[in-house]
Amino acid sequence: MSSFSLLVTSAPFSEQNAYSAYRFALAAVQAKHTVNGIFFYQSGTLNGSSLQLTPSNEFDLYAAWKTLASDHKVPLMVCVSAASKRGITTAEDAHDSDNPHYSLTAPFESVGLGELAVLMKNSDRLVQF
Amino acid sequence: MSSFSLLVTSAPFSEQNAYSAYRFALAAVQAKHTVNGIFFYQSGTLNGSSLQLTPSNEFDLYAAWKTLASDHKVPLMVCVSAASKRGITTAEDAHDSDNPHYSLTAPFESVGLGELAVLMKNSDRLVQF
Amino acid sequence: MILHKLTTSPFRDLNMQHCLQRLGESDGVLLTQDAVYALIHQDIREKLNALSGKVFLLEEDADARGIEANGNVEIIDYEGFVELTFKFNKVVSW
Amino acid sequence: MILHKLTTSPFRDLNMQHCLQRLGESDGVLLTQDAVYALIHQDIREKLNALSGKVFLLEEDADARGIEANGNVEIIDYEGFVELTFKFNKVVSW
Amino acid sequence: MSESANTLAIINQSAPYGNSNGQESLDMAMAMSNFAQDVSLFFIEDGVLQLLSKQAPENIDARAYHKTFPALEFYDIENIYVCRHSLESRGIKVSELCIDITLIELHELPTLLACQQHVMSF
Amino acid sequence: MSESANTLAIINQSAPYGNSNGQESLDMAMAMSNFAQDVSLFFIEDGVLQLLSKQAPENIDARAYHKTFPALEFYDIENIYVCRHSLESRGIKVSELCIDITLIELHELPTLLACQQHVMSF
Repeated sequence: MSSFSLLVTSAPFSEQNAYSAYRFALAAVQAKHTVNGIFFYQSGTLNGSSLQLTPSNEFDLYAAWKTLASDHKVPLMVCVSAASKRGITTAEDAHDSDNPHYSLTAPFESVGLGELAVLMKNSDRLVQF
Repeated sequence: MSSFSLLVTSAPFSEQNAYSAYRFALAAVQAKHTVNGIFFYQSGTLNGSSLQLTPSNEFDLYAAWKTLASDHKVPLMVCVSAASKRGITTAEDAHDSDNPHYSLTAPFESVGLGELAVLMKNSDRLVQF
Repeated sequence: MILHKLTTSPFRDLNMQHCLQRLGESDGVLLTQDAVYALIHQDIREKLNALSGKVFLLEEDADARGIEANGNVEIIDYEGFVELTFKFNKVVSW
Repeated sequence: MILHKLTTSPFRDLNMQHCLQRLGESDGVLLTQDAVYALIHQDIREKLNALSGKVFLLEEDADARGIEANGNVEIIDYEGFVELTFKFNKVVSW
Repeated sequence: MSESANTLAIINQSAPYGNSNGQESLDMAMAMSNFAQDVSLFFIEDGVLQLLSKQAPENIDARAYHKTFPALEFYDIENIYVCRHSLESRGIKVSELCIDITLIELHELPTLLACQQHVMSF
Repeated sequence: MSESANTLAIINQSAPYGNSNGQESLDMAMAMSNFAQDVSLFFIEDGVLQLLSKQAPENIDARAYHKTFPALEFYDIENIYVCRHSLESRGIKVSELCIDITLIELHELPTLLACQQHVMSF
């Protein structure tokens, strides 16, 4: 079987791209391929916000990402620099900026772009959404 | 003098629209016009995130919105339904959803679309960004 | 008497063409953000030149991108943009 | 051997035209999201029909929008989309 | 024509699903009508695709918001204009749309907008 | 041509400032090069506008990131390809660009991408 990395650069809900990436990742793991990781960059980092309150009549993409991560051990990596300028911040960011609040929690991880380089090195295909 | 309402539907940083709206609003108040309010809808609600950490070498639009509000008494209104699904949540949302964290704080206010109807009724011009 | 505000590049999308197809006789066109690249788009520039006196260019956005006014385009700054909204009856954003 | 993934409507932007101008001989085109509307765009549809056997349509996105396959377009679902990335050497997203 | 007070035109030019414009425009229209705005809807360019009867967005877990269009009359939103040119260039017949609409020509858009107080675009 | 390991092509097709693609693409290119990826940059369509020498983004409080392009050689990013057709259709001369580049024809893009392991697009 083969291995993928996905690069998600679009915001959830406002555009379909992030949802399409989720469907692709799900189809890949169901076909017994390995998804080495999903890397969120640019507006894609907004997928990592734990504060999203999805209306009950809409698809909850945040919950779907979390289920994908736990069921199939797919790492969800959020680019720290792209995220923090968009208000996607970790407990550590909150501490450093004296803000009691933050929005990024597990299973989403805050990482540097170097992690993407590692993902790509070990993947047969990179697909961007 | 005349009065404006602005409708901002675009995310900060990722697109220029929100910045353009800020510049327009500033020019309007400097010319002694009244800006009845700036209404944030769709991805524009992301402008209201108090968690944004702008790098020191980039323009801090969030700080600029706050200064505009305090210097010129311009209301900054964020559509509650468009905001909460995007992770722009208030203390009340946090309480209701048992999440200790939230992202929307004063001077940004969480309001319903009815407030936009009131703004428009009292404004000579509506300009969308 | 509508002011049509454009923000995207005519090399990338068809917004400007869709707008120009529906322009009223007394309407105006304001080029902002990436729409200032209309002035280096041969076909669009010709269409805009035919609208003498009704095309406005936002100076800050044009200067940022290194685009110079040509033809009969009127240059305005943000202050002029604010005033322009009163020369027309309403603003439509494309 | 590049798979070109398209996501936007050819009625709205020029992505698809820019992609088709640069297509390699053994490349393929995958229509996803609003790019499925290419099949009701007369000019683009003709160009795609000339690429017999190299054009793929994502079923879920087409069904959602009520667009039916025509010409020589091959219909695939998400599972087929995953496999398709291995029939080509890499994927370029427009 | 002169403007009437509390009138709002909403121009829809986006295809459904690829982005959230269509759905959030409809939310806006219904809310504004509830708050005493006299709302007219314009569907031009890819916006006409929102009105197709034969859509099945459950395939991509999207809301079937097009099913709400027939209810707009109960929100007192009765002026629904569709660009004939946009339908024709997409090979769409009026009978394929999910509601009764008024066809307009390209040049009628600015004329009809003239009598509106404010305009939004999605 | 066959792919070389750890090669990455980044295609830039967006104009600067209207969105953040250009700036975040450059951040990506420099980071990937730091992490031992062999990065090639392609500028096509509106992407070529990022390379104009005469830009003054301080007018809109945007970062003058085009001033970083001449430093790319110190990041070992030396393959910078620009689409001749895209320059010509915008009336731009090579002498107006802020760095030395290699001109390519439309059909050369797929050929040059063939030897790259992965491709990103901004």
